[in-house]
Amino acid sequence: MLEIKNLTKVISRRPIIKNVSLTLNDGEIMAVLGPNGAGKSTLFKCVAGLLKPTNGEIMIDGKKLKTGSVSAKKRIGFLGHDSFLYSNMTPVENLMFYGKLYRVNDLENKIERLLKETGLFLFKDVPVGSFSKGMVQKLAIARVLLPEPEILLLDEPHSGLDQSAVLFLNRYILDRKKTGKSVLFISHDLNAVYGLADRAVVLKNGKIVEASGEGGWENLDRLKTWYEQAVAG
Amino acid sequence: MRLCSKYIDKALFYVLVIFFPIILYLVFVWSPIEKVMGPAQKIFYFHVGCAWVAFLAFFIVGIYSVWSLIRPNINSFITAGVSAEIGVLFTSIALVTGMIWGKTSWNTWWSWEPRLVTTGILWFIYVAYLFIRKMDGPWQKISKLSSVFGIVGCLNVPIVFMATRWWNTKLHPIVFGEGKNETGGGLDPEMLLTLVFSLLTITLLYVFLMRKGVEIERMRMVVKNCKNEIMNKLTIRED
Amino acid sequence: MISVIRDALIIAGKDIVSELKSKQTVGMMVIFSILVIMIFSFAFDPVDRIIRNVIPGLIWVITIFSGILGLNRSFVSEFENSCLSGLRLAPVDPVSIYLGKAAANFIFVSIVQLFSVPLLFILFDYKLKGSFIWLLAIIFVGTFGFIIIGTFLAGLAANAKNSEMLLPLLLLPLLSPLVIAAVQATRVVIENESFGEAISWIRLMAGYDLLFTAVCILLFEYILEDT
Amino acid sequence: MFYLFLAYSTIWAAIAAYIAILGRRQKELKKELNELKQWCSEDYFQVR
Repeated sequence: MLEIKNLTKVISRRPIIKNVSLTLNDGEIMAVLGPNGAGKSTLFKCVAGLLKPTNGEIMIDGKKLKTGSVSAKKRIGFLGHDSFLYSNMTPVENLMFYGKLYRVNDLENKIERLLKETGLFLFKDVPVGSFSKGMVQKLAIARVLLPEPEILLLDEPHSGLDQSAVLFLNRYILDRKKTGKSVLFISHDLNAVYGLADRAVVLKNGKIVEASGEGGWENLDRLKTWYEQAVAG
Repeated sequence: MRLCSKYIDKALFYVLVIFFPIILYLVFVWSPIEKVMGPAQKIFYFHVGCAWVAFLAFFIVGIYSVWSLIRPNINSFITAGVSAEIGVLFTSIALVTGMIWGKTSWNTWWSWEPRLVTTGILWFIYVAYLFIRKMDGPWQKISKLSSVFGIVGCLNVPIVFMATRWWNTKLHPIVFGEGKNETGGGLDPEMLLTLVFSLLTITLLYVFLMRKGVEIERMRMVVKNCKNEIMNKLTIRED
Repeated sequence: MISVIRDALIIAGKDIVSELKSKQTVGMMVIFSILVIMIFSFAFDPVDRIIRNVIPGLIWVITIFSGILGLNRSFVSEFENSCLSGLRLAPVDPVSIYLGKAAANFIFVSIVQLFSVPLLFILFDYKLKGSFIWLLAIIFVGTFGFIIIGTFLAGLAANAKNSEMLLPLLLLPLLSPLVIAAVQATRVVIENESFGEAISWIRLMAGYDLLFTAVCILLFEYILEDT
Repeated sequence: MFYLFLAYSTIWAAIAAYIAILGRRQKELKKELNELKQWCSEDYFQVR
């Protein structure tokens, strides 16, 4: 269970996130929506531990998360805007490197499986630098999934992915939900949100302006009108 | 509190105004002329004072660096920066006067003498420190980076001194004595008094400049914050 | 503790593997060091005996100038695709990142020395009079100190936009005692058969190494930390 | 004697120059602050 309590982040006197509180239960998929510049990415970076919150707490299973604690980092997987991949190394080398750092067991088989599932197996010996944006994104997702973190933070995971990769990612996320692991993701694609998320919150100007109830939406149009109202209101 | 600090500033200013003629009188008229080196020896009083303040200022940079790593706050960030800036000033003065001193006593503008070399390295470390502070980014980040460098630099200074001294004695041993000043023998009581007085005056000058500098830098912060606030308001209007 | 070293080795291994593939950094460093030797022989007439006096210094000039090239790369390359953020997110102590980077840089600079120092002796027809083991020890201790402080400051400078210009500015003043000691010790060992005088210099270098290793390990996390 | 005067004139010049720089900085900042105050007081920014 991930709890964000009264999180505030100020960067050079400009409040990016203002007093945000969120609870993400085990086995829950939550979408974070909002216009550009609402502070979604900053919120994720704070939770992942890349940024130090100015105020407030982040708790995992009721325990306070300290920035930089090794055991907590292992439980969170973060997919950011940047791929975090070394462009002069091949996909296998990249994944091997991160896998070793995360102490993943049975590394080689896992890498092979992930590369096959993401459709990158053919390119396993090509340096990442020559990849297209979509391929890089696939590999970045593979990097996040490799250590099987308990909490996934995905910042616009669907951007640049082709249809099969979107399906793979969605299936993976839904599979994990069954095993009681949780996902928090940012998306602009309301279709994806409708298909995946149990709940959604709308972030605007650093504040949560609207949070949906549990159980999803009756149909896609409902979700769209709900989101538009939240942003406008 | 504000009023009080204003009075301190004023008092410091008047004390300095009174002290400077006195110190000039002491240096130029009252203190005896050294037999071997002649009147040029009088450079020594201010040279030592400036060098002492240069090292003091760097020591203070070090202390505030440690402090702002333990507890980041804007005041220690500002103080460390101002101290470094004044440090550059006094290090430069100490270097130039040291060179002039060298010209009179050893007839070379620069001698690879440990104190002079250490001061020179100190100058470079100071300048590098100021370059780090010129980097762009939020002040918290600059504060961390510059503090880290300040600590490493501070630790380096005594090692530089040690290394240059060993190096020097290896090259041409016992050219100058290990006495308190390079004139060899001890100091006359008048000379000592003048020296102590000039040390005091220059230290007070340092304190005065520090207070002024900190005040100005705080003002700069206020201006910056004000601008940020206006920018925030503008961006919110745009949404 | 063991895990810190393990992670450091993984990170160093990654750097070495990617260097083995491109061979760019080390290759350029080697070429650069040879060019420095060339330029020095133009600056001081190699036939003249004076050149022999500068050889101990030349070893360290080569090491430091070509080393700075490599140090610049070592952190700037991590900023591509924000890989450094990836490392910070991984369950790794910041100290391992530092030690890993330092280990990789040490190996790169040692490889450069492996080429350039013998070449220096060959080109100037210079013969080692002292003990070879002691020369190796001095080069090891000196290079170690250079890499320790150099990697640290490279990490610091990488935060700036003009890092490749900032790094030498930060590094050279801090290296000055190490350079003095290293050059003096090298001179003693090369020119004399006895190395008694070199010992105090080696001790100074060892002290410098220990002090700055401890300080840099303590302070490195502040460099990595974002605000 | 010449070197003595050289030394002291550099000292005074340096200190005076630094104080002048400080004074100029202060003046500039004061001016800027006044400008900002005028800006802030305009209701352009007050209206949300």
